Amino acid sequence: MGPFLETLIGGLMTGMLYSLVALGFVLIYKASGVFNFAQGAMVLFAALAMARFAEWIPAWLHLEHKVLINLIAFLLAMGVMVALAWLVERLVLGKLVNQEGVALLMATLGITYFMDGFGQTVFGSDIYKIDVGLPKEPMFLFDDVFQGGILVNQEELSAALIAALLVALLAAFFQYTGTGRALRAVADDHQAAQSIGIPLGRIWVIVWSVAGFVALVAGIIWGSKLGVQFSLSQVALKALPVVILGGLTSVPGAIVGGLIIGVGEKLSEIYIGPFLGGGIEIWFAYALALLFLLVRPQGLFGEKIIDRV
Amino acid sequence: MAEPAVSASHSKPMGPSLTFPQWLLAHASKRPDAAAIREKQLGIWQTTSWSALSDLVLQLAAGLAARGLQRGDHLALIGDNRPRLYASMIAAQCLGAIPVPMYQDAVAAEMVYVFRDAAIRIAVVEDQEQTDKVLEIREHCPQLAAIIYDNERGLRNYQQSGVESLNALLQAGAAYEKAHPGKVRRSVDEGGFHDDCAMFYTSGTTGHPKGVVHTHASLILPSKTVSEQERLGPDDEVLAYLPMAWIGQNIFSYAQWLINGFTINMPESQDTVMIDMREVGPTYYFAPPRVLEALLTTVTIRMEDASPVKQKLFRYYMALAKRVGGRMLDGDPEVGLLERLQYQLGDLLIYGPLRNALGMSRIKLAFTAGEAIGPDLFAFYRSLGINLKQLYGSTETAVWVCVQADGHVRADTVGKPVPGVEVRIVNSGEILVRSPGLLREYYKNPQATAEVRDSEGWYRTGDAGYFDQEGQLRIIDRAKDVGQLANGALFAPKYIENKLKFFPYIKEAVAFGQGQSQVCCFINIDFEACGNWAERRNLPYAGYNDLAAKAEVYDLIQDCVQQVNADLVSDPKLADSQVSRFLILHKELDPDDDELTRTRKVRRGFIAQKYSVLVDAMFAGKDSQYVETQVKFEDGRSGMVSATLRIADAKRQPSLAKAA
Amino acid sequence: MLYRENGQFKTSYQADQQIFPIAQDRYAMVAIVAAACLLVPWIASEYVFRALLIPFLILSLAALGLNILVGYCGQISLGTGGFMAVGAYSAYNLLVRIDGMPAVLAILLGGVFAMIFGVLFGIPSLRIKGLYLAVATLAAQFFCDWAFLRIKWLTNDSASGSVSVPELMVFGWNVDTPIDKYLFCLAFVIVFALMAKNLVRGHTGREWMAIRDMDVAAAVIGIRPVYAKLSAFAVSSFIVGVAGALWGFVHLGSWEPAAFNITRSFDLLFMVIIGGLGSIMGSFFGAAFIVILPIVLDNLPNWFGIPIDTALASHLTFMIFGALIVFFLIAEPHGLARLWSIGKEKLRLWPFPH
Amino acid sequence: MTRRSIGEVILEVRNISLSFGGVKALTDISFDVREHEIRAIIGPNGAGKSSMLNCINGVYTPQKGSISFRGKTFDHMNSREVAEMGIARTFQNLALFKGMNVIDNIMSGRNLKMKTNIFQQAIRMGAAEREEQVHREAVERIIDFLEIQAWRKTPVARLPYGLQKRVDLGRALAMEPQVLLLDEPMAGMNLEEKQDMCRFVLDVNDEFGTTIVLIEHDMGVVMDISDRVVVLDYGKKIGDGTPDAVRSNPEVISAYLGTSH
Repeated sequence: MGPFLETLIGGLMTGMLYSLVALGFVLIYKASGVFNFAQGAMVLFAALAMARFAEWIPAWLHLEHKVLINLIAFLLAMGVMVALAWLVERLVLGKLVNQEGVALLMATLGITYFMDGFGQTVFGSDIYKIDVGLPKEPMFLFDDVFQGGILVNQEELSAALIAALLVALLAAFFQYTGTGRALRAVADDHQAAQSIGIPLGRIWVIVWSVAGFVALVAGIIWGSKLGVQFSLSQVALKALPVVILGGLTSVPGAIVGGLIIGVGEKLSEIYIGPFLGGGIEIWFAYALALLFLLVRPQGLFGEKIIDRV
Repeated sequence: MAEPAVSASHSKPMGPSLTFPQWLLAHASKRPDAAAIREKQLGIWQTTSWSALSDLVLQLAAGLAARGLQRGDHLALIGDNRPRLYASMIAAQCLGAIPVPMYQDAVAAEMVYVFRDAAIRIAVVEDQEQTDKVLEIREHCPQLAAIIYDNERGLRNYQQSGVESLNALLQAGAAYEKAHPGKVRRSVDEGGFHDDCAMFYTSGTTGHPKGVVHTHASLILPSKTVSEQERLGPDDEVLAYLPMAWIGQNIFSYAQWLINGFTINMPESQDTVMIDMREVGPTYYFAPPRVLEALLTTVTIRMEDASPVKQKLFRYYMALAKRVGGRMLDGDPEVGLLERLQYQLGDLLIYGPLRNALGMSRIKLAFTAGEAIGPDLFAFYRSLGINLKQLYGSTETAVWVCVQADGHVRADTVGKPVPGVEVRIVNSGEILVRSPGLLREYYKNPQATAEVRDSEGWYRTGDAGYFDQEGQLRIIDRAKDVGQLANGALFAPKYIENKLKFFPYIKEAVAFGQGQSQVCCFINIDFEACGNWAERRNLPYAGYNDLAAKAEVYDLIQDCVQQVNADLVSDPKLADSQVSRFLILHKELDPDDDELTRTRKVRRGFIAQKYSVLVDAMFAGKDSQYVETQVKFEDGRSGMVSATLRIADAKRQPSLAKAA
Repeated sequence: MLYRENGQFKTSYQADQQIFPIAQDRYAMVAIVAAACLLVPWIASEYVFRALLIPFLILSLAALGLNILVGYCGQISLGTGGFMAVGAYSAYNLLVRIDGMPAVLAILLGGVFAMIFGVLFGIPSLRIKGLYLAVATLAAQFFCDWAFLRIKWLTNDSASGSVSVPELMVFGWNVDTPIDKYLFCLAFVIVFALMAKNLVRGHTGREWMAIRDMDVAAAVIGIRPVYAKLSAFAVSSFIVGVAGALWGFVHLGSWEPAAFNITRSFDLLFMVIIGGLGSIMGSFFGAAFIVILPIVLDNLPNWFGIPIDTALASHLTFMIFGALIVFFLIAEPHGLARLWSIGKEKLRLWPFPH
Repeated sequence: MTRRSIGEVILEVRNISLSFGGVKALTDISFDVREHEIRAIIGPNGAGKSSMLNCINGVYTPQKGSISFRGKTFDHMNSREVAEMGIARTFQNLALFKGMNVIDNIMSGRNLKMKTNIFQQAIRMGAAEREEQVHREAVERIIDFLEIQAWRKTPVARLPYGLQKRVDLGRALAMEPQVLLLDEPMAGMNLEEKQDMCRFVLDVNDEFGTTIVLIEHDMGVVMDISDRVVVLDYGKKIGDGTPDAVRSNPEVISAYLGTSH
């Protein structure tokens, strides 16, 4: 019973992080119809920026105070992400308006390559640490319920909490703020949105910045867990099935999908993996999503697509 | 098949006296599989070999015979250039019947006269449109027994008697051949060289059109001579794109086709002619000046939105070509080696590609005729290395009267008489022709025939002209328009006007001088050309008559006039008719004011009396004259415009004749 | 400018529908192929063969395959590396497990296995479109990565899936010198390119393009999306599989799964985009481009005497690739091939503008 | 000119209802089409005309109702089968294959008639080559019929709208259909183009005896060329009969007065 619950909770927590990245996808897809393959690269880029700034700032400003350093670094990194969002809109999306999805997807592939290259050129390509002081030592839950209780990694727990908080925030932002509604309007119909005077360009900058923010947070969390390195950009690949599962256009979908995948891959790794030689979680997530697609092409919460003739 | 050109002595060229059908059979037996006709149809060039063609023709002939077509009957051909219409033409000739090709754009009403006059028995037409037209006039043409259509689209449900498809006719032909084996071939053999073989209607300026009757001999003999002289042969390619009813088409892509056995290529449709020309790349080509004009215009227009670099290249090399191209074509030894090399480079960069774009890469020989051609226009094609030459002729002479010889090509002459053709000029200036190619008669119109041909067989062309020093013929005008100055010197207003109109700045010109001591003329500036010219000199102007009155414009025009004078003086006959005074009219000559015909020919007489004040003023030597004229506006209202027009003098060149 | 088309009239549909209807193009193509077969072997150095020509040929083949799927049928695929891997490993297994298995046959069968695999993963494309499909193909990629790493049987129980092939014997001809290898690949490329061209200009090709351009209209005129898409997946992954086998057998000789990882997939996709979607010619342009660029970038600084460490060079390469992709998608979505054909048109119309 | 004689009912639509997620596009539509006739479906924009065709084509599946063709009855159609049965159509907002030239677009309409397998095509000798040529000729006949010879090798995307409409028609004709569904073939055309299109439609109907179902929202054009007219409005059938009958039908008049046609 214990191990199962542990895996379950572990899965839920990783799932939360997946949701976080997935959210990045969904945000951008909703607002600009772009399937942003670069989300992963953004995570890496943000994390790199954060990590390196945190290293450099003491040298620049002769600061000691850890929180302060992290805070400044965070703000700087955020600034970088906003600048990035602006550039992306200026140089890429703005010029690809009304192109079909696949072309845009490929464009984001290009962006991915560029950012991977650029990030590593500017910030270097070693492994860097991020330490924002998340509690490390493990803790036990429910030891009174049954003996041994359940081992929970506090770091993951707090990460998951942050993620959950962020997700909640964004969902609210989408539902209740004017900008949020504008974003949705844009997503539904570009022309219409423009015609009622919603400035496409600015909306996209905003949404990419938000996505950048999400990426930064995700980057920090993953980074402080695994260390900031190139493989971070693969996180996106893990988050893809989540989006598919949840439906490209649905915030709740991203959340639920994330949890499902998170739990699913952990459990599968434990209970199926051994029979298949292990290491299956990466494709298992996809297989899951794929099977699901065949039943429901538009995903859990996605809207149905009707071709008009 | 091309024998060495016969010497230019005026001896009748000898040759087997075959009729057209006999020529066809000859080719069919000699080169059965060679291509006779290619037609761009269903996307590819469908080829008809000579043997296939002769089979088709014989079967068609049988079919026509089955439909009662007799020796001496007339058969109308109406439609675009289509292989089976050509075949029908030969088929009719097989039976000794006389094909009468007609313009496909003629309206039914115009057709009635011809149908009645020629007592058409059978009409072979291209498609539904033509069929409908003929059906429309059928009741007026009792002799019309059958209407046969080539393209069946939309016609399946036509139930009228005597209307049938060409395919049906072919079946009838097969049946007829069974019933009377060899009959058609026999009638081909019976066909005589001097039998009538075709009739072309010329729209006379006055009264009804006249049917010009030609025999095999008259169409074949001169055409054969020219073919030999110009070394046409079985391997030549011709694009058959001009109306069948026009004599030229029948010479270039019928008579000479059957004589030389080359291939004629028929465009897919009117709006693909350019594309098809590009594909075929004819080696022997005819185009009237208006067509060449249109081509040049498209070239200039398309070059205008080319990149600056290209435009520079183009201008540079066209200038070079203008200098040396034509001369090199004439084999002028003066052209320097350096320039030749430059020209070669130009050929790689511009001329070659241009010829290719125009579909003229393979042209060995090209003719133009019909109207006076602008020297620049003419020079353009020759400078590209295209051997474009002029010729002179008419329906009545089966085209060939004069042809320019290689190396002796001018824009304003039409060359020397074709061997076998005699040309004489009577002192009225009119050109008389005696030739094996002359019409036999005007159909059912002996008196008209007598008017144009005298007892010795001289045919009056109605054109005025003379031989220049080289012995090349120059056409100056219709004879009836040619007058004399007070001193008896030749005065050819239209000739002068044409020369003036070749300048882009001059839209219309009217020359006066009949019985006067000097020549004066009205000028109509070309508003657009002069306007641009003025803008380039940032010369402000307010509308047409303001521009027309500008001193600068007067200078511009004066310059043109003086160039014309310089040109005129070069030949003694016209030296005296140089323009000494001119004025620029304050309004455009306009058909609505009856100053021009609907076809934009100046009505000299009318203008003379309408503007008599101005004419008198010019001859009276005044420097300016006030004039009031009535004009019609677009909305039909009429009003008066008045102006005081300046009359300018133009420098006359000292006449060489007098100097001598 | 170089074209002289007067007199090149077509009197039969066969002549009108040939691959190069314009004589000048025909001559040019013949010249190129002749040069590749006869001239290149004499002049190229061993390095050029190993580093440039052989990779170029094999990747062109792979790009060609991918182009059929993405460019002609409009079905995006991010799993190309996986399909190559399937081709390579199955060919390997056939070769080592069945003795007397001819190499060429093994390679072709490798293609067949890739084909089966491809069709399998193509099935989702019947239900799902565009972006979703992209993810589906990614699944294929990751599955392969995993399978050839973890399932020992597939790699003949070699450690971490790294395998190496014995010498390559083709009908008694031992393909080992660079020239041999080059010619061996060249043969494959020529044959497959020709067949691919025939397919795309035949009615199968039209069905693919119909599905790509307007699937509803295609269905209405009786084209079965199932058949069209799956046939595209089949042909595409067959060619890709063969390319994979060649990549392993001829170019690498010994390899591990990483040789066919997702980066390979992306590279191929880039080749197709840069080279030209929906163009056979483009596949070659793209391959040439992607093969040459890194080498240039590595050497360029040295040529200018600026030493530059390889890491930086590779990062730069990444950036430039990325930038180029975006640039092409914006400026010329049909890639180098379109530029090429525009240039050709200009030459044909010279001196007139396009 | 004698018109072809109108035959038996060939296509019949019974009580078709179609809705998208609650939005009713068609409610209980029934009408029949007789062989060789020109049958018009008219109605204001958004009256559900195109949806009707999409049901017949099997693009949409109606929730209720059935369609029968030559006696066979289906409760939903499969595009492939529909095509095989000889029902072709054109599209309102051009659905040409933009990546192909005119020939290939029309050629693709003959895919059902092309039998060579993929291997033969890859080698492209003998059968495959011959097949291509045979069908190319058929396509050329259509090009000739529609008078678009001058553009046969132009990519369709570069053609002016009016010509694209012709190519669309050409692609449908290439299927040698028994029934031809035309979805607003004259929409957005100038008068001259409309006249041409009318001529082509009549010629098709006359030359090949093809039955034609014609959608238009603009009454004028259709009335003079069609034999019988169905009028839809907001997904309901409000009129059916000869042009004259329909013209005088009060419901129809009001429907049209309501709209800007």
